[in-house]
Amino acid sequence: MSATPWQIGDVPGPKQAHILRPEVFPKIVKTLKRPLIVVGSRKEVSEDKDIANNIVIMAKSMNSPLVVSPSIFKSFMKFKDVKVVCMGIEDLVNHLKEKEWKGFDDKGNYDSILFVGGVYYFQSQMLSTLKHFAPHLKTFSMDRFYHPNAEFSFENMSEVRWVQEFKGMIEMIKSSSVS
Amino acid sequence: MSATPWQIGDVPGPKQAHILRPEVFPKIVKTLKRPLIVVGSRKEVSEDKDIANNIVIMAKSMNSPLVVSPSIFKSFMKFKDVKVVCMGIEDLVNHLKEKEWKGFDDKGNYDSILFVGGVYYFQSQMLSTLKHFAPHLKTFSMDRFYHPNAEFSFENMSEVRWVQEFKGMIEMIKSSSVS
Amino acid sequence: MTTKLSIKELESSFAKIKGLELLIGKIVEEEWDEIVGPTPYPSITDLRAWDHRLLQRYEPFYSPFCDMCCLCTFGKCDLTKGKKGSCGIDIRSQQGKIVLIACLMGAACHATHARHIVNYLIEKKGRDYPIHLGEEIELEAPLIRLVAGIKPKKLGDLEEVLDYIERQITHLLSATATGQEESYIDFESKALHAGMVDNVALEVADIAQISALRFPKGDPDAPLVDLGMGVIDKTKPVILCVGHNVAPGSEIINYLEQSGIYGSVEVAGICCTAHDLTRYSTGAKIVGPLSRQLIFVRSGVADVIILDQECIRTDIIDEAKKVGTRVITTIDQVCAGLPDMTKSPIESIIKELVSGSFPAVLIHDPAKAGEVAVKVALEIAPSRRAKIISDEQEVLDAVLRCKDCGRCRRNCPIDLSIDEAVYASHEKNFGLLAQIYDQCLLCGRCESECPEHIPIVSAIRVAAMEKIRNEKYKVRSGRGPIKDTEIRKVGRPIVMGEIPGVIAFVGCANYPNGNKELVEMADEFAKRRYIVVASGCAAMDIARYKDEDGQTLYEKYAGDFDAGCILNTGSCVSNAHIIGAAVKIANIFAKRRLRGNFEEIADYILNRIGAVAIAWGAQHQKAASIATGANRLGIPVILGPQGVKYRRAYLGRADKKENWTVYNVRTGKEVYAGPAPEHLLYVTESKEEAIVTAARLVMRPNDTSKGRMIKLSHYIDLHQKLYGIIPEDLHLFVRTEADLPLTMKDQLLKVLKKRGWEPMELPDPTLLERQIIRRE
Amino acid sequence: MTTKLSIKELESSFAKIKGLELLIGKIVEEEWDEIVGPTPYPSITDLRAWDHRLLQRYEPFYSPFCDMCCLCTFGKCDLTKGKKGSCGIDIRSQQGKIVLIACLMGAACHATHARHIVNYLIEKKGRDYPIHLGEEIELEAPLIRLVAGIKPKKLGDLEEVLDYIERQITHLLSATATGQEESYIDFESKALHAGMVDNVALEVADIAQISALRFPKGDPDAPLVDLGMGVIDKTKPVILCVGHNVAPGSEIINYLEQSGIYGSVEVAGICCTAHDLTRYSTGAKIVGPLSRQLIFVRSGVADVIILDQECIRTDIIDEAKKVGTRVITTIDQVCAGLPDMTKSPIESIIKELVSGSFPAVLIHDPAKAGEVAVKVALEIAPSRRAKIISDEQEVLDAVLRCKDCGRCRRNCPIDLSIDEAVYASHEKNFGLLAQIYDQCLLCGRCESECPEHIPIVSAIRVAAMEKIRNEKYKVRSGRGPIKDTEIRKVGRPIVMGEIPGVIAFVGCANYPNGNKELVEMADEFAKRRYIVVASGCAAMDIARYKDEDGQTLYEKYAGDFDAGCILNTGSCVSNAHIIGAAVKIANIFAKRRLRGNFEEIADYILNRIGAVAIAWGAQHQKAASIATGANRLGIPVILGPQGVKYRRAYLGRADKKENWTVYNVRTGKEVYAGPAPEHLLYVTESKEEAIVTAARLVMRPNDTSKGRMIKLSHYIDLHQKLYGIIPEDLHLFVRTEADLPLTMKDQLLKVLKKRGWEPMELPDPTLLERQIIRRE
Ligand code: SF4
Ligand code: SF4
Ligand code: SF4
Ligand code: SF4
Ligand code: SF4
Ligand code: SF4
Ligand code: SF4
Ligand code: SF4
Repeated sequence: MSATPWQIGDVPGPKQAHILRPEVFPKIVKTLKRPLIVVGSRKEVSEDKDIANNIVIMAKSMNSPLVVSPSIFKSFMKFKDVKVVCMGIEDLVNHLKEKEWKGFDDKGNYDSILFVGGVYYFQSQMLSTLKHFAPHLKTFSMDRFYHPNAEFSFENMSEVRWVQEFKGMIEMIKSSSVS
Repeated sequence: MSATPWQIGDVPGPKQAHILRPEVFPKIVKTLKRPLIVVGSRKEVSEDKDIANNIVIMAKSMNSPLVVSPSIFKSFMKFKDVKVVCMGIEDLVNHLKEKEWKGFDDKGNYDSILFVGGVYYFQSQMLSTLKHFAPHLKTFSMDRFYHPNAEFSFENMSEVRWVQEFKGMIEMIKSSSVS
Repeated sequence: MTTKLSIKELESSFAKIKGLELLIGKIVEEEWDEIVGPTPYPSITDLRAWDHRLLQRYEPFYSPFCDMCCLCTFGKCDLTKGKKGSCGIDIRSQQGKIVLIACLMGAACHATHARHIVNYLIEKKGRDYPIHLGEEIELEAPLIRLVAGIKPKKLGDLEEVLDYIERQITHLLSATATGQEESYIDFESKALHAGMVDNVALEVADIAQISALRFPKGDPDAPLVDLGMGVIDKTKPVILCVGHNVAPGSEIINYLEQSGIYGSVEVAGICCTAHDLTRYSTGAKIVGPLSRQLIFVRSGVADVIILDQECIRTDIIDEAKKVGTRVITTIDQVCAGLPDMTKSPIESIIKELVSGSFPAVLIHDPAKAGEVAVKVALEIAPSRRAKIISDEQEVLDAVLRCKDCGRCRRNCPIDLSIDEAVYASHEKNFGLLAQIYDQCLLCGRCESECPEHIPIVSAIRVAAMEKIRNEKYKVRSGRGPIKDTEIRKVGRPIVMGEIPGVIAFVGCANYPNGNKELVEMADEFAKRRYIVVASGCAAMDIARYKDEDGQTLYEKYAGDFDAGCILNTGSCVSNAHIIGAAVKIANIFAKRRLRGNFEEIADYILNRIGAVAIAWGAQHQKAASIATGANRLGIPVILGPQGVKYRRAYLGRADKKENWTVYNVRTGKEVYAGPAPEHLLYVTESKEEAIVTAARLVMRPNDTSKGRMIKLSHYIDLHQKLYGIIPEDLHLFVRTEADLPLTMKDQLLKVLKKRGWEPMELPDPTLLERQIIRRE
Repeated sequence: MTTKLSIKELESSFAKIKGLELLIGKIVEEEWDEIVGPTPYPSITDLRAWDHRLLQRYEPFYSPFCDMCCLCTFGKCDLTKGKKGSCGIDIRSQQGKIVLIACLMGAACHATHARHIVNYLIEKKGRDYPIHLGEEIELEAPLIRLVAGIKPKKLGDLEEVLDYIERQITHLLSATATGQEESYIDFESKALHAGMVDNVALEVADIAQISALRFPKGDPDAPLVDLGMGVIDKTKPVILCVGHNVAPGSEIINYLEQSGIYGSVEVAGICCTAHDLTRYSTGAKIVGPLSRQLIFVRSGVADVIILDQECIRTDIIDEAKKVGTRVITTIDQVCAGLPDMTKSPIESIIKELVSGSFPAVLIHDPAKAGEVAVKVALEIAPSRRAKIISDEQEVLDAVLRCKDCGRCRRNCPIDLSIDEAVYASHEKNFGLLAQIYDQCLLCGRCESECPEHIPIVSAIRVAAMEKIRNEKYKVRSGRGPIKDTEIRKVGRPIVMGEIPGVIAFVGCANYPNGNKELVEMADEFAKRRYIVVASGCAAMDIARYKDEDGQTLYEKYAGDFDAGCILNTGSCVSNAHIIGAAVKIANIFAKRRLRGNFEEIADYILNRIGAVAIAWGAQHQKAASIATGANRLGIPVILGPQGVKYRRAYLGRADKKENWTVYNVRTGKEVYAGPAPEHLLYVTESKEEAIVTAARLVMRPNDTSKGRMIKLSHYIDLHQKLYGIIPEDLHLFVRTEADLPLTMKDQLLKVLKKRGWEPMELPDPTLLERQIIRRE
């Protein structure tokens, strides 16, 4: 594991993501009032049913809607009990950066945006937009890549490790939301 | 102490200096074959006799010549038993980056360049030149500022702490060169 | 610029000037009787009001690529989260500045290219050589007429247009210096201006070369030519032209023809020069787009490489030297540190090149360079060819050094699992490497990072050798402009919306997943009888795939500008004709005046012409400037995911009703017309999103119900097919029930009802108050 | 560019053109009989051989400011330690590209400024208005003659020069796009070209305004005018002009004069506009250089600010709004998102501004802007003045919030201990803050970083209030060019080396330790009877210090171009005259032909004219382009430590004997001539190093023994005084014993002997083989 930008050249400047530890993440999750999970189009994510399932479980336990990049919406539309929105990510980010945006439920903007599964360089830039122009939001990268433009990001890790960590986190989140 | 570039914007890219610990430095020093100490023009350094003395002591115990930025040469010319060269730092760096340069003793280029006392932004750029164009050299920043463009740099620290550390290092170097 | 003097003034001063040498600008016959519109040769601010109108609806959206600014010696200034630089600038304006710089680099490329080619042709054919694009093209220069307000009749007329362009670029560039423009909106207005002059430069370059060289003149049946790494006959001497300026390449062909040996020497090209070589002569061959440079040069097949300008890998000469290929550079833009032999005798240049004492030289004279290239190729080919040894074994040995450290992947711009692929070849499994070949940009950055110095790109080449050998495709050579007759035919159905849209595939080859997705997109739209056009690298990459029948899309679809076509306009500068086609529709079909009448035409296109460009692999600054110019004219552009690194999009907000009003020309009323088109510049993450977005962005306020119905039926169908559902925003695009596709009407009405849909007016739309004919 | 037609051709085509409207370029009387040299209007590569010659001796030295490249969507590419980008480029060439971009931004500023001012003056005075710089100046345009090969007689003649410049800039800019130039040496050659056209643009701008406005025409006794933050009479309405283009400011003065109220309104300026306002009218006042913008605007003293172009803080409008100052922008380059009121009736503009419903507007018409500014200032001054409350208390409260976190210092471009200073003021100790005022750039970056949002710059202002009130200085207003008569007088002593050198203080105010060091340097050289000239911000900052007698250097030293002077040429564009003076010496004194004869003149200057520029606070891209242009002409430039952030120096290697040979014109022999001048562009870390380096760099191969003796005596003396020792490199500069200063001869001979010195030849030096007269 290391916390250098996954893509070597993706060094944006002095401000880089705080490292998010999988074991701490569930605690942080509990503090989020209006989270929103954003799932990008990376095929590994949508095509691996385990991963997709885990994301959905996490969304449910956090009571968060899921915005899903259009190309993978089909893999997510079947899930029930969770709001899944099909929306281009750039379009979404353009909405998110407006503090006064009403959200998908007309209850106002979200307070924390959790990204997963995006094409690395594309997601990095979306995080950059929010870093600069959405001071009202916290951003998290839950991918297996260190994303310097997020406010909090996991370190780089192998896919195997990441799937494992993810499961662990979900267990913790579920148990704590039960308790 | 922290190892972020002393000047906030001085983020050069993916490759940034390894952190040099004062307690480890003396051991490293022993491994250097042809060191060269370069003293920049920052007034705090030349005007504080303690610091100037310490630098000279270090040079002696390392058997290193001192290149001194012209404006402070007067403060250093009095020292004996150590070769002190008065030379513009940019001019020096232009010589250093040529692998085949003969050095001040005609015995060839140096193998490690230890910077101290430079004007921060100026020194940072000189270190950048060497980082890119002098793969044959190791560079060290011995200033109290983290210099990302060096190969090894101390972390940021207060002046008081720095002076202290410097003394400690000298003791260690001296004792080890005696032993 | 030239001074205007009446004949009277001239006569009276004639006495005075007798006996003196005169410097005369130009003499233009004023026989174009179209009334001059409000903005001939617009200054930086003449169209600012239009820009601000556009930018109010399509807000600039920034994704900073760097949080710092390093443009002056106050820097680096950290601009994170609201901090300002020492000059007072914030990140938003600084990003606007960076975008403007990119657009200016792009525009400067085209302006310079245009100047070079015009100078070359004037020298060859004379300043009075007529601009003539063929019988069915009277509207020869829609963009020049529109922007400059002149009607160019001779090559010489293009010079004042270039003067204007160069002035605008210089003035715009000055605004990027520290302490100049401060507002991001005005940086964007300036970027739009840069884009506009860029587009004009494209037109200057292409109409000059079409007129004066023997290019197809808007020919729908332009010949099919060979494309692919497998089409080069390696038994012959091979000359490779790389770049964008056809002058030296065409001189090679001239020399070969004159010497009667054309056919015994292969003339091939990479990038736009390749397009233009095949427009000049169907005997020339296209290796492929920029992404083929490194791998093809490494193959050692070329005996001589001629470089002109733009999109040339900066390490190509080094790579050429390694395989013994000789190089000639020919244009100021790429001097490459080489000895300038322009004035040396031909025989001595040849000697230096052949002997290898100077393996690369600079010759600033296309004809001379052409002759030298041929003679050198002929001379060295036999012996050199014998010497090239396969690097196969070397590569096979090298991959064994792979430690699976993963650094190569982390330096890959598109995050390919190249590490796994290389490591897999330890076990003699080259399948993964061969697979990567299809997605890879062949840019070599992985190689540069590898601590084991494994020549990864060469490994890919070896692994994919069989594929490469079989890369034999057909592309229709660049036809150039759209004919007036074609415009007349499709003008109405496009404006009414009955042809669902014009989709242009443009730009570079920086794809996220290889060129196949591009082919799929083009096929999808052509099949649905959109008008599909292509240019530049995209036009090549569309050809780099065959269907089950062994056909490329160019063989499968017709080349005329009509529903269900796939048409290659040509090199990057031919993008002028794609944009120009929209302008031509406004003029030829709708009879709108062009001359110096930019705003009205842009307003027309934005509201009425369902044209959208997809720059799937946009990489170069030129792509940024071309796209931005199209945007100013109201043509939306969709980028692939790498396009996010341009740092700026122009995004509409469909949810803000107030942003989508237009004036009804016939009543003066401001009416809601729906978010059509929703964005001007939008970055998509996937092919699916690009397709559906394009189908949405072709909608226009002016669509008739029949037209909207057709557009909607494709939109809904594609949305369902690719996303799995009926569009959530459907209600925004249905004005009346008549807009609804008949077969789904009931189903859709139910959906609409649930969403609280209400019918709305179909205005005769405009954003310009002055276009209102009557106020009620 | 214009076409050349003989009168015969014109006559024959005259019949044809009768009855038509004509567009005539220009009619130039060909009465300049100087033979045209080899390179009139040189293309990018025409002077490449000269560049390569220079760059071989003065190798580009790069200090990358960033290890990555982010110029296209392949990026960011990490270029550390030999890695290449996706386009194949390495860090060296990439840095060359970045340098070229900076030089082009600078050149574009000057070109655009020149075009604006020429257009403005042509509109006002007509195209035939003569270029005339006063009686003693026949050589009106040394750089234009040299580069363009024309002799401009009227304003209109300058237009074709600008066409040329704009073309070069565009063509050079295109070379910076991805995949164009690949060699760092050729990027530098292009940067030198950019610098050269920049310098020509300077000259165009300044000779136009000197001719057509009422500026001093090379007047050594140009009047002393007021400078400083303390000279503004706050009881009057105050109009502040910021920028570089004097057009709107001069129109303010015109309007005040016409209305008979000049004197009752203060017209003050910041940056070059200020210089030019005082050249236009001695009643105008100079607030100071760029570094005064933020602090002065915050003082709220100005009622109206007029912005034109260049070096304008991008947050100035926001700052102005906070204190109720109204703003008018006037030039395309700075639109600032403001409503364009150019076409609104004057009275309504005034109403909007006065009422504050639009506190800032854009007026693209200098005369209208001037009138509006005056009327608004008159109207709002009384009431506004009453309202401005001192922010003193607020500031005093704010500093108490300081937590001594140190972040401000770490965001300060020059690493000032601002944290300590702010924290110290907790104890009501404002001394440190007042002290920092003298070194501070007043750029506000510290403020931007402060987590406590302490308005640090305002705190500095409050702490230094007393100092600021007393800032009342005199500067000699910009005199413009050097007279031919002056050149005649000093030509010989300069070329022979008897006047030890010309030292020019130029460039911006980005000093490492405040302006005092600049003053000390200028004083040192003037005292030693060098010719000291100054321009731009440096010329202002030299005035911002008084000696014991209460005099500024301008009062202490004479203003004629002669030994021991201090002379202000004027605004940045007047740098043309400093560079032009060297060219004039070659022409007037040495009778070298100028016309299109660049190489010979550059060779002459490099080898014979001991001129050196010190750009102690160089910050802007313009400073980069000006310096690079000077370098191409053989004039070395010394930068202060911040100059390192330009990323490139041109350094010689004194220890490599083979680099320092010249041809002896009279024998054809190649002889060693010593490292003179040693560097072309050198960054110094300290004032001491800058002084001694300048004294070294004025040496030239052509120095007579007497001249070299004088130069050496200063060099040795300064070296001893500032470094404490006799120069180590002394032996490199002594050709024969006669070169040695008499008083130290014996001592020095001993030193020389120890160093193995041998006498050497004194050649008649040239680097150009073709200059050799006779071969032995
Ligand atoms: S803008 Fe680009 S060049 Fe400048 S610091 Fe950022 S990454 Fe580096
Ligand atoms: S241009 Fe402005 S933000 Fe950029 S480095 Fe200079 S002062 Fe900083
Ligand atoms: S050559 Fe292919 S695998 Fe290597 S970095 Fe470029 S795109 Fe990635
Ligand atoms: S960088 Fe080289 S060694 Fe590392 S995984 Fe890639 S190919 Fe293997
Ligand atoms: S220009 Fe070259 S080095 Fe720069 S980002 Fe593009 S590919 Fe990388
Ligand atoms: S205002 Fe002064 S102290 Fe503050 S950052 Fe700028 S130079 Fe440093
Ligand atoms: S940043 Fe603010 S709080 Fe911190 S030391 Fe500076 S002035 Fe004080
Ligand atoms: S000297 Fe520099 S800062 Fe001053 S006005 Fe000129 S360019 Fe601007």
